[in-house]
Amino acid sequence: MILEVDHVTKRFNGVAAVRGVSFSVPEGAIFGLMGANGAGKTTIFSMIAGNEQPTSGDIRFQGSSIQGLRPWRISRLGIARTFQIVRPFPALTCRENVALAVLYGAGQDSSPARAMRVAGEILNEVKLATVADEEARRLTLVSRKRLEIARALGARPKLLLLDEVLAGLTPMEVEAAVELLRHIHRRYQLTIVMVEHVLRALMRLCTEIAVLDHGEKIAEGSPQAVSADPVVVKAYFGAPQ
Amino acid sequence: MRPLHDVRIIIAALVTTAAVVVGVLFFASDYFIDFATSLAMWIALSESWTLLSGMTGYVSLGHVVFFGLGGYLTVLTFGMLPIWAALALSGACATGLAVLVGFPCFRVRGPYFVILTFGLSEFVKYIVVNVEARASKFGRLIFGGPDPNEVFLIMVGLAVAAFFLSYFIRRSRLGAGLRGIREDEIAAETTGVPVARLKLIAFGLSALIPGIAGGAFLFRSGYFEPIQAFNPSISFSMITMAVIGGTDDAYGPLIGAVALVTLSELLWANAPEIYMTVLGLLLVVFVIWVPDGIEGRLRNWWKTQRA
Amino acid sequence: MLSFQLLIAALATGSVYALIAVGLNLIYGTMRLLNVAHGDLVMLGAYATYWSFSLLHVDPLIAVPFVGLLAAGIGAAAYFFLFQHFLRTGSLTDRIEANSLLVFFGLSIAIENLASLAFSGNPQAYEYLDRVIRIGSASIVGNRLAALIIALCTCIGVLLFFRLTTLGLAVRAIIQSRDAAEIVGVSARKTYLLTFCIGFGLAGMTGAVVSLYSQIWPFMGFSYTIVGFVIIILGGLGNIVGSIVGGLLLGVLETFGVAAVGANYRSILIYGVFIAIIIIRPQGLFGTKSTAR
Amino acid sequence: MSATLLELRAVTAGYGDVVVLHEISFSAREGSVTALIGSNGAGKTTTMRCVAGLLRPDNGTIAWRGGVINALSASERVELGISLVPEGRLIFPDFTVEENLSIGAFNPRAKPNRNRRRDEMYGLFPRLRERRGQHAGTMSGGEQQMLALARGLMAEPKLLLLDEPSLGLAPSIISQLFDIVDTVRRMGVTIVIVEQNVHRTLQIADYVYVLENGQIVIHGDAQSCAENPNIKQAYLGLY
Amino acid sequence: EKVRVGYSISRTGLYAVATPVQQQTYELWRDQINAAGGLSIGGKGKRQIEFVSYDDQSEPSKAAQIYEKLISSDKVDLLLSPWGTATHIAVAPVVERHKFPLIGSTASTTLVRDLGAKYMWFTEVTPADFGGDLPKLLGSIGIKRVAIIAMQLPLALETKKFLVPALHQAGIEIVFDQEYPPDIKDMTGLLTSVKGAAPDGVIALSYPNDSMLYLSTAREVGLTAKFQFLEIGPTEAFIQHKFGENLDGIVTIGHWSPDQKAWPKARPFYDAYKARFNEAPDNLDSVVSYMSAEILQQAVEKVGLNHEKIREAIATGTFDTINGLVRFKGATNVGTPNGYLQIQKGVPQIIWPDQIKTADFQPKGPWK
Ligand SMILES: Nc1ncnc2c1ncn2[C@@H]1O[C@H](COP(=O)(O)OP(=O)(O)OP(=O)(O)O)[C@@H](O)[C@H]1O
Ligand SMILES: Nc1ncnc2c1ncn2[C@@H]1O[C@H](COP(=O)(O)OP(=O)(O)OP(=O)(O)O)[C@@H](O)[C@H]1O
Ligand SMILES: [Mg+2]
Ligand SMILES: [Mg+2]
Repeated sequence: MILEVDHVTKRFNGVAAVRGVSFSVPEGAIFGLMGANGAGKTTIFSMIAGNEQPTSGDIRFQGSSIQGLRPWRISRLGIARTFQIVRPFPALTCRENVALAVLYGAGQDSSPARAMRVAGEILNEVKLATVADEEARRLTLVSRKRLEIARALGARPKLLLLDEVLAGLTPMEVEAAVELLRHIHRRYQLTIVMVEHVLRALMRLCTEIAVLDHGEKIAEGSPQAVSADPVVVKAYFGAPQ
Repeated sequence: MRPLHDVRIIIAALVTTAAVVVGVLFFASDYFIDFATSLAMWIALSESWTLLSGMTGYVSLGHVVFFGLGGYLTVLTFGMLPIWAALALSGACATGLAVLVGFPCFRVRGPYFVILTFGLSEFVKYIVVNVEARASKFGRLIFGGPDPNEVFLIMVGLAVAAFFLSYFIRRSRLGAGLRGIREDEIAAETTGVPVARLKLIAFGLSALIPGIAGGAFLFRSGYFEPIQAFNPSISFSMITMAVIGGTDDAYGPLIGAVALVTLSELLWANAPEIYMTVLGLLLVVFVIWVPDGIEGRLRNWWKTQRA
Repeated sequence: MLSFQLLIAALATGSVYALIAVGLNLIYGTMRLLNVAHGDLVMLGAYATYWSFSLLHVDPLIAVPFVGLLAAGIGAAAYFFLFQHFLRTGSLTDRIEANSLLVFFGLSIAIENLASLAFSGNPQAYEYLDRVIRIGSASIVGNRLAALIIALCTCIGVLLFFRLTTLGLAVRAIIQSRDAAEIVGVSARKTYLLTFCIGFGLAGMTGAVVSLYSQIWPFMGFSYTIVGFVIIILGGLGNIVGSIVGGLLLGVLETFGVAAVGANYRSILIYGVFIAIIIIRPQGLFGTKSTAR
Repeated sequence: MSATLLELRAVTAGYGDVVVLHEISFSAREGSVTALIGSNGAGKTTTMRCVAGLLRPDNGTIAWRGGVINALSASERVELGISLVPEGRLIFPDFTVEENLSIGAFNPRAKPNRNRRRDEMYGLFPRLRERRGQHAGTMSGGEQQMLALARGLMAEPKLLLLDEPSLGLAPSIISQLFDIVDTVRRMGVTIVIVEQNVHRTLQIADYVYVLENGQIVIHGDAQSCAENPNIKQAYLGLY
Repeated sequence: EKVRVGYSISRTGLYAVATPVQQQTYELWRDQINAAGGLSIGGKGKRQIEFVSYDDQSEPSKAAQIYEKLISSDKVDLLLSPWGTATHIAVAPVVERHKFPLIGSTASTTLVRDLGAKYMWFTEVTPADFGGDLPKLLGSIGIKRVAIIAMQLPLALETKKFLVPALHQAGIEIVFDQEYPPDIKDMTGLLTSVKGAAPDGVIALSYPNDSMLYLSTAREVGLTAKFQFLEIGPTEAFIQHKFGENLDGIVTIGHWSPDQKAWPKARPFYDAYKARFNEAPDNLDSVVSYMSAEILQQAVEKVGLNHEKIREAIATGTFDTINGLVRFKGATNVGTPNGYLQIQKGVPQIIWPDQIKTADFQPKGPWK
């Protein structure tokens, strides 16, 4: 198990965003996290990446606890996340955005020149090569999401946390993006945890899915099992489809 | 990240500096040496300010505190330590102060940081005022410091050091991390940038040379008095030169300092009555209508020339 | 220690501080324009009052609102000629702190030096409401009392104005996102203009008030600017109540603090308390913490 | 046929030197739902920003009930009745949920009914009522999207511009969203919607424009577009 | 051809508030001489005077740069002094290096004695005198208990340094002693404490701005000591406008009065200044500036423009000025006695020492 989330709870002045959630992700898996809006998915990502501290519970990465570590330490251990509400470095070019991750992420490259080169390759990989030297603030929302992925990859992670990176794509584009994710999963030998409301994509990518509702885990299992679970259907789709 | 460093530029810069120094020392009048000393000092100060504020976006309005502290330490140790040791001590203490206050100060950002640094420099100023008053000192005079030519050389050394510090940091991994902090601190930290440490390093580095310059300046003026040594307008001038020149690369503050020091020299000599007014209005015009600084303008112009 | 005399003095000093801070907060707290020329408008307001008193024999108390209007006009001019362009230019607003500092610094230098050319560097002062008035166990010179009352009333007036109109909400919206504000119907132009007028107008009025009891000279402004900045950071940016409370607090610190620890520690005390508060409460005493997700 | 409320005639727009829209023309009839679809980077958001007044077109005219409104600022257009629910939310992060809603009714037309309207929004999105005192910036992505939508409705628009309103919403909320759009339209509000959820969009739309590389390549009523093989292939895909 | 006289002065910055009187005095002097046909050069004809002046922005190092420029690049014939002690100190090495005589005026510190300057002299009395002599005055009028408050700026601190031991020596008790920083905005706290100590003399080592603060606050808290001393300020026009008769009884430093008949040039100077600027000259800054100019003028009259000869003339000569005869010993003026002024019916009168006094000390009456 590369990642173990162990009875994690997070409260924000009274509101429990996450309540005693546990799950583990095997090395090399693509693990899905779904749930209604405000269910606590992003909060879990924030806790794994160190942006938020759990109120209680423990999170282990490769067997050892990462509780209380600053985000940059966690990044260097090999965990990278994307932000659902994207936050690229706006005045830097795409290439510089990624190069920064190459320099400071788990790869710890020390040469800016090399980092820029590597960044170019990664941008190529995620199909952003044409805008590599555009400032990030000039990109469309969809491209920014993609830049988030590229930057996360730049940090050379073992575990990649993707937060709704497929939102805003047309069905055709979703197809392409799913292929892209498969490709990088293989190419970089990653473990991926992804949050997505585009169910079709989760179904096709994930080996296992956990479902959250109101901060609690209400189901976990294979995509088929989960999507057939009446509890999930009720909580997530509202009316039966 | 800036393009990689260019050895030709470095060599050109060093050769030019050496030529200017030799020229000044052998041919210039005392008056001109004085002017050149002041120019070198401002280059050193505004380059240093940019190391923190230009690169991380944490605008310091209190950088004079390092300058003043350097002056104070140098005057205190004058006669007890050799010059070089006094200056080294000044630099080290300024850096130490920056690192020390950096811990709490970096808890705040944006406007709060701006005014906090100002408050801090005033705080230190009044402590020194009190200590001096306690010691029944009403200003201190020093005799027998280095002569003007030596002070000139020290200042040029500081200017060159500050320039290259800025130049190389911008092209280094550290510089990239600092720009990340400027753009988005949370994203930067999540990407692996140890923001707290980097900010302290930047603060410490940007305090180093002002500390030494404060000591060297003392040899030029021969007189220390805390209200003057910690005058906030020194902080303002550093910012002015850096921003007018442009903070995107090491050339910016250099150009800004040259432009402003020269301009003010020309103006006060030729239009003393209206000199300050003109200077003020020029500042306004420049910031509003030449927003990317002189350096940015030149670079754009250069680009269009080549295109 | 807790004498009524000190309290009155604290109020007299603090209320003028508060007035300075409220005006400054409008410009800095809402637009992030680091208005280091604020004190220079105070200076111009003081001169305007002084001249109208000594040349035209206008009662300074009557002059106060007119001086305010005059300064508001300067604010409008500053907006149209300088800041309209400034606030529209992306590369300027990127580093709005440093850039606006420079613009205002430039203005400040120009204003101060033009003033010293025009009015000479000699300080001025006039005798007005110069009787010592007793209030209970305390006494205060009439002109300081007048200053206290005007300053306090103006502060409360501004507070009410902001409570009763949506201007406050509008300016707070604009700082968070100009685009978002525009699409809910907040006109950035109008709001900026109004803010400039009120902010500058208050500075002018402060000048009129200050002239009642203090000396007037071209370079008097800077120290007022500094006080203003310290207070608005203490009270929280954009927070008018915070500025008023912060101003009074500084007044209290200035009188009671000095009485308690000795005058030589006055500035150390003020800046020390300021630093401590900011470090303990980074968003100021009354500011709310902003969050990013 | 109802009158044309909004009309773009040969609008060219972009950012600095980059031209994004090339002589776009399209119109929205009063009371109708007009859909604007297209792939990533086609210029949909740019179009919406032009209509809302956040971006000035370089060329061409934007007309409101026949009168040219090019010169009006975004805030002035809100007073006319144009309300944008922007892509990427653009809420006020430091305001509470309630303040965000209140300021949504900033324009003089909407102000008098502000409180009643806010309660209606709380009815539509109970989550917002639960969190009325929470800073909007700390809300979850989907919650922020709901807030943006509600804030857009607070303005009592005559023309509602929706730029990817379903972004980040869970399926149950998405259905609710389309129901809301339907209700709003029935109240006589004209709607222009940009959506990737083309399937559902075509169901509620009256007229469709397809934007590619800054140009309108196909337009027609929703029915015929749903059957158009090009659209089927590109936008309806495997769904 | 005109004689070019250079100087620098702070028209902007910290000191700018204090410098106009000095500049006005210089202008008066120049215009008086020019009206009389010009400056007489070693008795060989007269030449008109022309000023070359710059703003040093209240920065002493800038002033040093300016004197460098005046001497080596503008090549002026003569120099007048800048304003302020720190500025004088900064300029000293420059004139020494160029062997260019300069008579200082508005500078007062014992530090300059140690400079060992050969080309610089100071007309002003030093703090050693006006700090050290004060207890003599106090003794003569029977003050036993004093409170001292002092601004934390050089002149005040230096005065205090000489004042305190002298008080001890004279057996005068110091019942309160506190300093305050330059940016003080309210003195109620401070003066309440002073009042609590019940002194019969208050010595405020103050500058103009805080003198103003002192006066209004002292009235409010009802500070009624019969001796109240403000170091700098009471003679300034704006303070006189503001406080009118309330200023009566306040004592300050100063050794000049137009009413002292022993100095025949004093009254004409006063009248000329008043006519020209519509205000009385400052009893300190105007006077010492004018004295310095007079000495320079008399030296040039005698020996011409040769710097070495001027130096010789100044160092050895005796000069008749508006403040009596001046003679230098080293850099120090040993001709002009130290003194104190008291404002009486709006007019500064010399009340000490006896040989030059123009009026007797009167205890400070109640505030109006
Ligand atoms: N700082 C905070 N203060 C208060 N509440 C918070 C804070 N951060 C998050 N929350 C609340 O916690 C809950 C979980 O948020 P989270 O972002 O994890 O949801 P999510 O599952 O990612 O939802 P979505 O699908 O909409 O992105 C939300 O209701 C949110 O409002
Ligand atoms: N601020 C900007 N500066 C420069 N170019 C921009 C800017 N914003 C958008 N663009 C460019 O304009 C083009 C169209 O962008 P737009 O956001 O309108 O696309 P869109 O159709 O909304 O795409 P999406 O489906 O990704 O939201 C893109 O190529 C984009 O790179
Ligand atoms: Mg989320
Ligand atoms: Mg879009």
